[in-house]
Parts: sequence; C-alpha cells; structure tokens
Amino acid sequence: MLNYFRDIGLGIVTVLKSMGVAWRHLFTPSVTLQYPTQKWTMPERSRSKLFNKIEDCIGCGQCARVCPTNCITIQTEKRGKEEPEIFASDGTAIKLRTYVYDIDMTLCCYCALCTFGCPTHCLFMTGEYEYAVYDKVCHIYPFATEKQMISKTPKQQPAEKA
Amino acid sequence: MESIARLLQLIPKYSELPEFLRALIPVVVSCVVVFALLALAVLFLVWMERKVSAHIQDRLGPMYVGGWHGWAQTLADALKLLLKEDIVPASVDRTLFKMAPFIVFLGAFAAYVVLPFGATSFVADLNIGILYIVAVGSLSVIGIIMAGWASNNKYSLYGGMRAAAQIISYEIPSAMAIMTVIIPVGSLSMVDIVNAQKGGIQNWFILRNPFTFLGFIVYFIASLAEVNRTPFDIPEAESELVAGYHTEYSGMRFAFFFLAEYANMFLVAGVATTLFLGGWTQVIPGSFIAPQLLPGPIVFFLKALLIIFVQMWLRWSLPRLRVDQLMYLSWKVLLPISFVLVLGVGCLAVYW
Amino acid sequence: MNPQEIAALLTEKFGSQILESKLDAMNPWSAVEPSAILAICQFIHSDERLKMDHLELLGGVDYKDRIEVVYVVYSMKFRHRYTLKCRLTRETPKVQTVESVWAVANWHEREAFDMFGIVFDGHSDLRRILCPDDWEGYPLRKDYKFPKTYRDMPV
Amino acid sequence: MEVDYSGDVMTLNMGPQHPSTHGVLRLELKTDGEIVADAIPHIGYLHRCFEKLAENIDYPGIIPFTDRMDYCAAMNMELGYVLAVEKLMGIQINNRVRCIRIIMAELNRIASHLIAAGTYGNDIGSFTPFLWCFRDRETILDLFEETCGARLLYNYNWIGGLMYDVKPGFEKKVIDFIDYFEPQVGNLNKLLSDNYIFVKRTAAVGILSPEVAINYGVTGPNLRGSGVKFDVRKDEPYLGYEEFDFDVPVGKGDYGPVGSCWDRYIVRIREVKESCKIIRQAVAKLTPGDVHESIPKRVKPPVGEVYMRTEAPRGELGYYIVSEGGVKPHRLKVKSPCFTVMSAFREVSRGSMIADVIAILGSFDIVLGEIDR
Repeated sequence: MLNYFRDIGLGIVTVLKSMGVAWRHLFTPSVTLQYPTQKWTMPERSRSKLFNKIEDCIGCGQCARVCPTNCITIQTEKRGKEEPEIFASDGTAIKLRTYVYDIDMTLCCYCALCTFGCPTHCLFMTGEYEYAVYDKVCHIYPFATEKQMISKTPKQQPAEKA
Repeated sequence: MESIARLLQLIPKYSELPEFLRALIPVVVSCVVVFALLALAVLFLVWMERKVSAHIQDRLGPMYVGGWHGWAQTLADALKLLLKEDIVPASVDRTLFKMAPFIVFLGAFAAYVVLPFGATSFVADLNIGILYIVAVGSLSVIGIIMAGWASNNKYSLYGGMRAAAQIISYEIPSAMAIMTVIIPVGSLSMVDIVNAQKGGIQNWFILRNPFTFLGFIVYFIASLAEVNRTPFDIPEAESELVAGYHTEYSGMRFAFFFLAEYANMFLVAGVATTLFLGGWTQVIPGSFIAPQLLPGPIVFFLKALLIIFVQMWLRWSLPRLRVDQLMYLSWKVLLPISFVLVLGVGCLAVYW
Repeated sequence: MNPQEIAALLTEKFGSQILESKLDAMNPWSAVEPSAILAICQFIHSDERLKMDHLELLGGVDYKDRIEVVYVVYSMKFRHRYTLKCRLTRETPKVQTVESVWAVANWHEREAFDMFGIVFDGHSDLRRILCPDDWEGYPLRKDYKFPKTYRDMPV
Repeated sequence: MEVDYSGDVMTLNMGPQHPSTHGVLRLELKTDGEIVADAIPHIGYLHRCFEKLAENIDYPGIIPFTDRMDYCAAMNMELGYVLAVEKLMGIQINNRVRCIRIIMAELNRIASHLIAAGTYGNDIGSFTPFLWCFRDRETILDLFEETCGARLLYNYNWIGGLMYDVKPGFEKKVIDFIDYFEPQVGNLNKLLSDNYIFVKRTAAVGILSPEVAINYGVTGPNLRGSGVKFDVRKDEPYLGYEEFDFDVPVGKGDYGPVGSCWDRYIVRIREVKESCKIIRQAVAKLTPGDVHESIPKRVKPPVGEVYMRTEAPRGELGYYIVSEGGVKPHRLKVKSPCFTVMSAFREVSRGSMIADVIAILGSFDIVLGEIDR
C-alpha cells in the first residue's frame, strides 16, 4: 500500500521535474543554423571535394597507388624530347604528360591519403561540399587538359588482383 | 446553428425556399463552418506542436515557408499530402482500409456539434451534450481497429489492439471525472455547464473545490491517453510499432488520421475548457471590474490552447509508458481516484 | 600466471596433444590436437588455477596449406591470456565446438563457418551468419573467387 | 513459408527496416500477445567484407575502413588498429602523439555515449534528450573537423603518428567544451536518467547477470553494467592510461537488480564524466613534439601475429593481425564488442514484452556497422 502511494507521488514529482527542465529550455537560444541562407565557414583542413591543380601535376601516380578505393584514374606518357621543358610551381620538372586524370567522387572515401603522397602538393581537398548532381556519371571529374600525343598500343594490363 | 439560421434569414427570398431546404441549409452551412474552423485549428496546432517541440529541443522548427516563422509550413505539407498518390497495398481489406480514416475522423468531427465556442456560437445545445461527446468520441476506436485489422500488417494490428484496450480503459476514469462536474451542475447540457461557471475565475470548477480540481487532473490524464498522446502514445509508439495502426497509410488517408488526431486533441481540450475552465466566460467578470475585452469564442480558444500547450509540453518532456504500466495507471490509480472524487462531490452536493 | 606456467600446465595435463608451443611470440600460443580442443577448453575454463572464463576471440586463419582456428582466451579473475590454435586440413576442416564452454563461441563459430567453411561438430545452430543463407563458397579463404552475380543481380 | 501451428504464437519480424533496431538488424520475435517468447537476431545486412578487403589493401589504407565499422566512434576504431600494427612493428610513439590520441579517443567516447544515451531516450519514447545530446556532440565534431578535416570518418590516427598536429588553441577549446559540458550531464539526468517513468521502463528489465555476461563475452559498459569492474584501460593499460586518474563506474542496481537496462545506461553516463576527467589530465600533459616523428616510410611489419585490444566505447575491441611479411596483412580479424553482446540478446530478452525488447536492444547500444563489419 505504501509502495502504491510512493509510486504515485514519485510519478507526479518526476512529471513536474521534467516539465520544469523542458520549460527552461523553451527559452534558451536555439542552436539551429538556417542552412541554405546561413553557412558556417569550413575549417581550412576540411576534407570534401578533391581538386587537382593539373598545371603542377607531374603525373607520378602516387595518389592512385595509395588510394584505398581506387577512385583516381591516371594515364601518362613521356613528353617528347623536342617539347619545351616545363616545371611545376615548386620547380619540379614535369617529364610526363598527364592526359587522363579522372577522380570518381562517388568512390572517394575522403580519407585524404592521396593528398599526403603528392610530391608537388597539387592534389588537395577543398572545403566545397555542395556538389550534388542528378547523374552519377557527373561525379567523375576529369582534370587533365592535354591530349594524348603519341598513340601507343595499350600495354597488357596486369592480371586483376584476386 | 440558430445564429447561422438567423444570418441566413438576411438573404433575400430565403423564406421563399421550400421547407426542407430551409431546414437543411443551416445544417450544411454550420457543418462547413465547423469543418473549416477545425481544419484551420488543426493546421495551427500542427504548426504549434512543431514550434513547441523545436524550442524545447533548442531548435527553431520550420522557418521558411510563409515568411514569419514558417507559419505556412503545415499548409504546404497538407497540400503535399493531398497531392500524393493514394497507395492501397495489395493484400489489405480494401473496403475497411479505405473507410477507416474517415470513421476515425467522423468520431472527432461529430463531437464538435455540441462544443460551445461562445454564448451563441455552437451548432446545437443538446440536453445530453456531454454524454453525446463521450459516446461519439469513442467512435474513433472502431475506426482505429478497422485500420489496424484491414492493413494486414502485424504492427498495425498491434497498434489497433493496443489502441482499443487503451481508449476503452481510459473512457471510464474520464467519464468519472466528467461526473464530478455534472453532479453539482445537475445538467448534461454543455451550455448549462458553462453558465454554471459564470462570474469569474473563482467560479470555475477547477477552483471550486479540491474534488473538481482533482477531477480536472484525472480528466486531463485520461484524455491524453484517449487521444494517444505521449506519454500514452503506445498505439503508435514509433520506436516499437513503427507507426502503429497507420503504418500502411499514406497521402490523403494518412492526412485524415493526422487531422483526426489533432481534432481529437482540440476536442478534449475544448471539453476540459467547457467543464473545468469556464468555457467562453471571462477570467474576470466584466460587468463591474473590467470591460469584456475579448469575445467569448476567442476566450474559449485561448483557454483550449493553454491546455493543448500543456499537452505538447508534456509530450516533449516525458518518455512513453509500457503497455502494462499504462493499464496499471488506468485501472489501479485513476479509476479508484475518480470513484473517490465522485463520492466526494456527491457528498458535497448532498450535505453542503 | 604467466604464459610459461600455463603452457607447462597444459603440457603436464595433456602431454602429446599439445603439438607445439611458442612462448616468445607477442601472444604466446600452443597448437593443439583438434580432437582434444573441447577437453582442453573445458579444462582451462574450469581449472582453479586458470579460470579462463572469457573467450576473447575465435576465428579462422587460412594459411594456404592449412586452416587454423585461433582461440584467444582470457581470465577475468587472474587477468592472464593465452592463445590456442587448432590446425585443420583445408579439404575437410572439422573441429569440435566449444559452445558448451563459452556461450559466445556460438556466434563466433558460426562466423568461422560462414567465412572459412570450418565445420564445428556438435554445434547447435551452424548456419551462415553474415552472408545470405544461399551464398556459395567461403569468402575469407585465400582461393575464393568473387562471384559475378548473386541471384542474377550483379555484385 | 514456415507455418507455426503451435497455438497463439505469432512471428513478428522487427527489422531490417525498423526505427529502433539502430540500423539494419532483423529480430525475429515469437510473440504471444505482448509477450515475446523468443527473439532471434539475424545479422549480416550491413556486411561489407571488411576482413576480406583488409587482406587486399596495404596497412595504412585499411585505416579509413576501420572508421566505417563503428561510425559513431571512429577514432577509437582506428586507435585500436594502429596500436595493433605499432605493436607488431615495434614502433614507439612520443608523448605528444600519445596525449592527443587519448584526448581524441576520450572525446569520441563522449560523443559515442551521447548518441547512446540520446537514442536510448528515443527508444523509450522521450525525443527531447536525443536532440540535446546531439547538440553537445556537434561541438565535439567541430573540434574534430577543425583538427583533421572530417566530422565522422577521420583517418586521423596513423601508424606511428597522427595525420596532423592539433591547431593552436585546441587545448583551450577542449577545456572550454568540458567546462560547458559537465553541467549538461546533470540536465540530462534530470530529464531522463532519474525520470521515474524511464526508471520504471528500464530498471528490472533485461537483467544480465555477471556470470551470463562473462560467459557470453560481453564487454565494456554492458559488462560493467552487470557489476563487473573490468576496463581494458585500467586492467591492461595501453597508451599509458595507467598514468591517468579515473574511476571505472559499474552498475550498482540503484533501482532494482544489478545488470538491468538502467544500469547499463547509467554506466555510460557516468563514464562520460570519467572521460572528462581524463581529457583534463591529458591536456595538462600535452608537451610539444612532432606528431610525424615516428611514422614509418613503408609499413611492412615482420612475420608474426598480434592480438591487441582496446577499450572502445562499446566495449573491448580486439584486432588480431597475422602478418606474413608483406605490405598487406595476411589476415585481419576484428573482435567486435557489439557482435558478442548481440549473441547474448536472445538469452536476455526471452520472456519480456515487445516494448522491453526495444529497451534491451537500446541498452546494449549496438552499432550494426561493427557487428557485420
């Protein structure tokens, strides 16, 4: 019998207490950010869309090798001897012509491992996060600007790993 | 209805219409008026619920649609629901499935007939008014069970069964609590009940004596359970039963369930206002202290909104009860208390 | 108890059924005869000196020439750990279940069955656990070929 | 389809798409009215072949995938992995890396426990604490984003070091957050933990006795909720946790038998406070240093095998790595805490009510990404 009334009493007390806490929160300022009109500034290290500054790319393929999901496709060829020498902005000589540099952002896992391997720091992750598209294909971003000059027979691809 | 009939008299050549039309038109018109008011009230209540919940949770809630604090958000949502495809799953009982939302809504809607919004603004003043509300209000149980059964979904079935058990159980304490008012008034008519509370806040039943005050509390709790609000929302407990009896519903039919839920909320708030908070009467009697600032219906709405706010406030601060605890509360706590209250009020009526 | 003592205790008790022990490894382990695994597990679980009541890990390892089942056991009371290994053939990997010793072995063994095809004798509910019931092959084996389709859906 | 003729028993499939199975878990409930006669969990809907994938990727490349196991506590997941590889390779890390790792791991533990508490409230029917918890968690994620650029899947702990050093002013922000956060726990307690309805719903429900818990290999807060004082951070310290002063809260059965859902829940809440303590100490111990100092150029561990376990928010997380000397692991087996606790679910939930099943499931605080891997 005592328990019965204790239960009722505790129930009433707990309801009042909870309501009190809720009441106080009714007037605390909200933390909502009204997204499309207000945006927060992304921190400088934020990892979103990948970007390759292709003028600085020496085509070494470090990024493609280190990528755990193989989202970077890179194809290069040797630049001809007669072509003028070009340099990346940090002075590294560009000996390879990168004619395919595709990043498939649907596969990217945003780990940023590729950006750390890049010797000329031309590949980096930007803070841009609004790049929704209607077609998955649009998420393959080609960065290469040059055309393939020397037509070569495609090399025998190494057998696919099991 | 009388006032609407009087207004219709102003239309030229109205009296030349045939007798049955003159009887029918006021009914239809008042129904439309009540329905429109109801729809508006529901839209407002949904918006209010979103805002109350948002601010309790340190959010803002809808802010864009309509400009000022997203006031048109529910309107947009309602339109969206109406435009949606009416999906009837393949294996449901089609007739029952289609009927159920309307029966649920009918129960809520029909009860508004006797709810007195103001001294003259009501559809009908039945002499069995409150009995009628209790009776018609429980009609929605049938609709809910129909929905639960017809959906051919186990979660819906659970929801329907829980709702039936719950609503029927809580009818008893709520009816008992209503009796604490009926006994001193001596009439079942809603208008009579309000008139008995005229003359300011001290005459309201909530403050008249401790029995009616407790009666109000019991009625409030029981009515929460009857309209399936947290902490008693086990029929549609989204963490257990997905969405309970309206799991399979979408679009327009779902909107009707939604409408019914909020209409029911407003109904129980309106009944509580009429019974315990003095209905349309002013807080301070106007004639000698202050002028009657607000018209009756507005006072009524404000009082009902206050109760609804408390309902919402409770919903967003309490967890949900379990089925057995819910039944415990009804049969072992509320029912004995309400019996004691009726006894007490009876004694007061006889020996005071 | 340190690993040397545990190994000594096991050798003393089970003798030739302890095939090999490596105590200078990062996780000292003993390879045991597969047929004795249940008896050994019961012993280390109930022995007053060992009380290895917590099975931390049970998993298979495919070494191309054999499949090993690894049992990492731990004692909540004495806070010591030991590793047992069962070496099985790749063709018919079969070992007794230790479900009766540690209840948690039930799911771990199901997982090992699912991934390596190790059959646990006497297991109460040896079904696939992570892959669908009608999946073919044992994915974590080294020679596993990825199927191109599953139920006509491209994988 | 199997038909059960044994009377009033109905099979109710809870999941894989159900609001409170915390992911894609399917529970096959045999119900008799509201009573659950048997609850059989079916897992594997989120199986992403982590262990197979890991055999085909080099060691540093696995770290982003470890993040995706327990996405609520990614820092702790990668911490366990890098510690295992470091143990295998014998890499020593300097004090700065150690302290930053501890701060990050404990911050993430707080974030993870906030999700646990919030969603548990949601399971019981109280929606408000859920958003309050997420509000506070957001601050932690902001700190993470500022440090490593990602909010959820960090790839921050690297083998032998860290991705970046923390930014200047990080320490102050952490301390500010802790100062702000500690009173918030009391607020949560008022609204949820000590709410009588909540207590009635969770205490005396889902009792997991210590013997059963150990037998089922239950670890972490779930084990401590049963009253067993066992914490890998205390009992088998890694990263120098032995230098830190903190308590291991255990379930005491304040409102009923020990090992109930409420005990498991409250252990998490109390652990959050202990984590705050650890963070304060770790920030004080932070010394200057180079976080890239001992990152190896080429991760190629010697032949061998290692079992390393750490205390993740959901329990004891073990990595068993077999190396054959290559740049890829020969075998990587994860002992996930949620997997073992899920195997105990059937035992615990038998004979309870449908609402209790949800309460028990929520109190286990499972993350399906980690169960299915």
